[in-house]
Amino acid sequence: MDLLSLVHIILPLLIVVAAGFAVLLRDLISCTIALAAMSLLLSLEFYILHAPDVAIAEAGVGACITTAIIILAISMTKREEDER
Amino acid sequence: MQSILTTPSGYWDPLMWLFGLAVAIGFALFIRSLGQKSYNKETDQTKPFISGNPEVSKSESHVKASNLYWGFMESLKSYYSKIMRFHTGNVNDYVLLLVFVIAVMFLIIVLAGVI
Amino acid sequence: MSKRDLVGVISLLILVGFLGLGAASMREFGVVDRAYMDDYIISHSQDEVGANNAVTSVVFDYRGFDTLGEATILFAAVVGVIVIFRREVHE
Amino acid sequence: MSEMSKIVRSISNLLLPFILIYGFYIILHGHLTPGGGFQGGAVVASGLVMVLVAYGSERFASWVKEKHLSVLESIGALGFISLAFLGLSTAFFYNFLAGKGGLFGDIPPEGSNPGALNTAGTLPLMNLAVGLKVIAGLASIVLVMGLASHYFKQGGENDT
Amino acid sequence: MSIDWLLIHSPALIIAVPLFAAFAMPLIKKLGNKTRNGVALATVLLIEILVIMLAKDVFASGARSYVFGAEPGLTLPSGYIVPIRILFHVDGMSAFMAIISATIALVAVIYSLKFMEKETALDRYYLLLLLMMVGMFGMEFTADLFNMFVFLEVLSIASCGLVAYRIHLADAPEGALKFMVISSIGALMVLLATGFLYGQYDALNIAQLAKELQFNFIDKIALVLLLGAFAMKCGSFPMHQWVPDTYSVAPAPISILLVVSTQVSLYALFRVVFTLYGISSNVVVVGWYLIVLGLSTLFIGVTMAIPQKDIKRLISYLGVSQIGYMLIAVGVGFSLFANPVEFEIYGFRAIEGGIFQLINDSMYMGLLFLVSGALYYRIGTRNLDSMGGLARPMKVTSICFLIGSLAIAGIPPFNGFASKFMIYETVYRFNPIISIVAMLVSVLTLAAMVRAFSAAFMGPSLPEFKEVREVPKSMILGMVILASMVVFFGLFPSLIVDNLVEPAVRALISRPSYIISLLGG
Amino acid sequence: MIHNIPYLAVVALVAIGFWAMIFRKNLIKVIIGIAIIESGVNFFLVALGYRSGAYAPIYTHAPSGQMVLPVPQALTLTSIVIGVAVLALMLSLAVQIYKKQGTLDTRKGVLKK
Repeated sequence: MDLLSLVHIILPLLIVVAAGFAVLLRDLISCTIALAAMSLLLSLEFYILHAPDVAIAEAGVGACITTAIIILAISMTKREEDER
Repeated sequence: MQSILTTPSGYWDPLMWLFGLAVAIGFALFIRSLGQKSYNKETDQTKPFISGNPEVSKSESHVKASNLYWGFMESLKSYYSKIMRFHTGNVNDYVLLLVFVIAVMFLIIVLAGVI
Repeated sequence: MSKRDLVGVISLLILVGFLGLGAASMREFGVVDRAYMDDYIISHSQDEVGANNAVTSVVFDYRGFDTLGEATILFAAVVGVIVIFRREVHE
Repeated sequence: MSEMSKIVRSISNLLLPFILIYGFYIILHGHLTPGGGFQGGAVVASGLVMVLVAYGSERFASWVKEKHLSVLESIGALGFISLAFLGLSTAFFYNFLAGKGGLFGDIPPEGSNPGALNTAGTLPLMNLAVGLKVIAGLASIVLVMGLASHYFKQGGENDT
Repeated sequence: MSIDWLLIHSPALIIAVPLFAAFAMPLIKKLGNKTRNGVALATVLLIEILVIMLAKDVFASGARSYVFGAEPGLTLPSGYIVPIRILFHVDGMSAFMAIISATIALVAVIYSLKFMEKETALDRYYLLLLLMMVGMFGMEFTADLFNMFVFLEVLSIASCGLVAYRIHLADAPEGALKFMVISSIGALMVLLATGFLYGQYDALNIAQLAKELQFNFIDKIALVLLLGAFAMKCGSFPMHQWVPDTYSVAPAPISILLVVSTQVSLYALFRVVFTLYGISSNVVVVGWYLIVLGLSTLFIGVTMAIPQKDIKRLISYLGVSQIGYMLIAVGVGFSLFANPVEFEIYGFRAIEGGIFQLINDSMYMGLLFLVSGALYYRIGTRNLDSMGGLARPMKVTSICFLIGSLAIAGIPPFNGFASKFMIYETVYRFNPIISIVAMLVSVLTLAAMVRAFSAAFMGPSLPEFKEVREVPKSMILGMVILASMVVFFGLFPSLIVDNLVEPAVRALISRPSYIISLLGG
Repeated sequence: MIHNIPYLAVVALVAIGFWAMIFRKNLIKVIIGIAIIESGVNFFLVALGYRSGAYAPIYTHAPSGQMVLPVPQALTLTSIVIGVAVLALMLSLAVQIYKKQGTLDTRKGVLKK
């Protein structure tokens, strides 16, 4: 098992962990940060999969614009999730 | 004729049906014309008589939509209480039902070939 | 745990199980056994379209119509957001 | 969104030109290097979002109007679809400039090479049009939402 | 610009011209309100003419393909066996659906001219309406799975913007958000299925995929995802709850376009079932799945309609139940697909009934929604409890409502009867119980419509509606167009079935000719 | 099996997204769930186009040889932009719902039955 295939195993796991945090955390701002981290990791993974076009798009759109929009929306509503 | 719709065991002709309807209406009008002619408007004949009580106002005598079919709703109360509880209007449930249907279809369609 | 949660968990598990089985029985990751369409693009895009970037030639030439749809979607979304946040609603 | 501290503002001033240059490079070299209209547009728009966050939406709105952005977006979209229409003598989306010589009509040599800007027919023009459209679109989404949050903070019950 | 040239390029032009008009709308706004309305109306009229020309040609001389970015007719690159570019394939069924979409869009624009007059930002309203039309035509014409996903998203985003258009209403954002969540998750399921199929066969073209499909495990997973997503988008039983939420908050002209957009999703479902998978799938299981979905949709839709207090919710639930008829009819036809003898006797007729029901449904549902919009325009409420005695001031409206309710309940001689008659009879041969349930549902539909009619139009004229007058002329025109079509289709059903429905059904069920005309022999 | 880990990660992402959409009562969480599913599907498409030992499909720097498949990358580009458009629309609707109803709880909607 060479380094590249190890990366192909570790990065997806990290992405899944980040997604899990984005769902499980109670504070919505933390969720957004986790989502942005997931986007960045995904963009790294795209780069490793030899898709530089998609990596640039994901980094620009997923990590920046999406985060900005979600944070703007949260600033207009409530930050904490309601109790169950 | 362009109006005749043939089906595997017969046909349907709306123009013929309309003709039949016209004949039936004509017959009904004919029977009606045999009746008594001495019907006068604007007399006591046309006024409603509610066992001597004064006539209620128009907006009160109007049956509102939620009161229509009261008996129907009452007799099917057990069915409707179930079905109304099913319609929650909650986005989570909409997605849940999609996942449920997809899961059931996985079981049916994928396993249908196996078993 | 209510009945709804139980239904949700079970159907989600079934969904994930079947999708996972499908993903596991997919062709192996990194091994492309048939690629007629993509090999045509890789070998012909440079002289047909003249672009060095094969992805761009797919985006704007071979599948340019998808890109038009995508531009339309962004346009519609921007218009939708402006409509939703417009400040006066009656003339 | 209200204004942020002076440090943030000067750093964003410093960074903005680099982001813009990088974004426009990505747009213009879309047919040669990784990138294209969407990616470059997203990068430029993220630069604009940075400025919006640093200076606050009201101040940003006094420089860039939403109606100007919507006209720009419309122009970008019209340019894109017009380029597609121009190929209609053969087919919709026909790349009528490629390989004909003249502007953008060169054919790159086969195989790996640095390439020339003067290739790929309508692709660079489409990249520009889409880039304009994406910049204007994403910026106006963020601008509209930022302005809305500003009015929400002011707390007018009767205005939407 | 000869007729031939126009015909060759018309599949692309039908998409591109409204797109161009929509993109130019923010600039046209500056020329004034009259110009804006005129451009919208002219575009829709032009598209209607183009669609009718194209449909006439397709019905007369077979399907047309269009390749984007290459010489016309060159579906495959020279000397190659797989399609590379995006293809459009307009066969009888696509042309049939396109006629419905174009006609309803024309009526919607005519009706909107007065109905939406008081709202602001109307350039954006017409823009989104044109984009919605583009989405429908794209889904109908395309022969490419990913392109279908793109146009599904165009359709749902444009409709979402329009559903939320009257944002000042208390329930508008909620209805729009529910619609958007549902349609984006459906579209993502379609994309996931596309990914599964692409990974298997390295193709996105429907004909190419249909040619290579082996119906192995992964194909089955993709089939389930596609069926689930499109069944949800067309509002069949367990996933129908978004339909009344969305239809009731949308402006009336948008509600009628939403009806057509659910039918377009139904068309996509039929396309997946008949063309993409066809005989290579397990026809009996898939057919029975459609029948069970249809039956439950029928029954739940109509029973939920009866107690509704909101007139648009009532009509929407009836619309849900009408989708059930089409699912049943087509499911019966599809489950007989592997059995050519029985299929020739009544399976084909069943599908014909379902497709005829589809065009009739768009007409009378459109009529009913327009009438409810007219009521809202004059008295400003959708609540049936606060209506009454409106037949005297609004005579044309009440006659249109009567025609629509009789048609939806399947009373002769209106169009609903003709198609439902075909469905009852063919389904009775397949399984009598289904047919009996369908007839029972028809009776319940009549009951629901009688309730709505008597609550809104009958009764004494109430004092608070003294000032109510008939609605303006352009709204009347929109309603009268649909009402006269309902009557015409009911009086001459054979004309429609022979000239429109039969070519459509022949095109839908002939999977080999779809593949051959795109990929060669 | 072990080499299909990216595909399995996609399934995990879809599952997490569905989990958020079914069991989280906050509208913004539901929307985040959609974004996660979207990312998962994008990842799936790009992973399908990967060919081990190949280069990016750009002639400028790549030595001539095998390249990864370009079509899935183009599809993913389209899908990313669609994702951000949908997200913006849904978030603005959520904001309006909060303004009208004062809550983001999915159980407290006004459209019922």
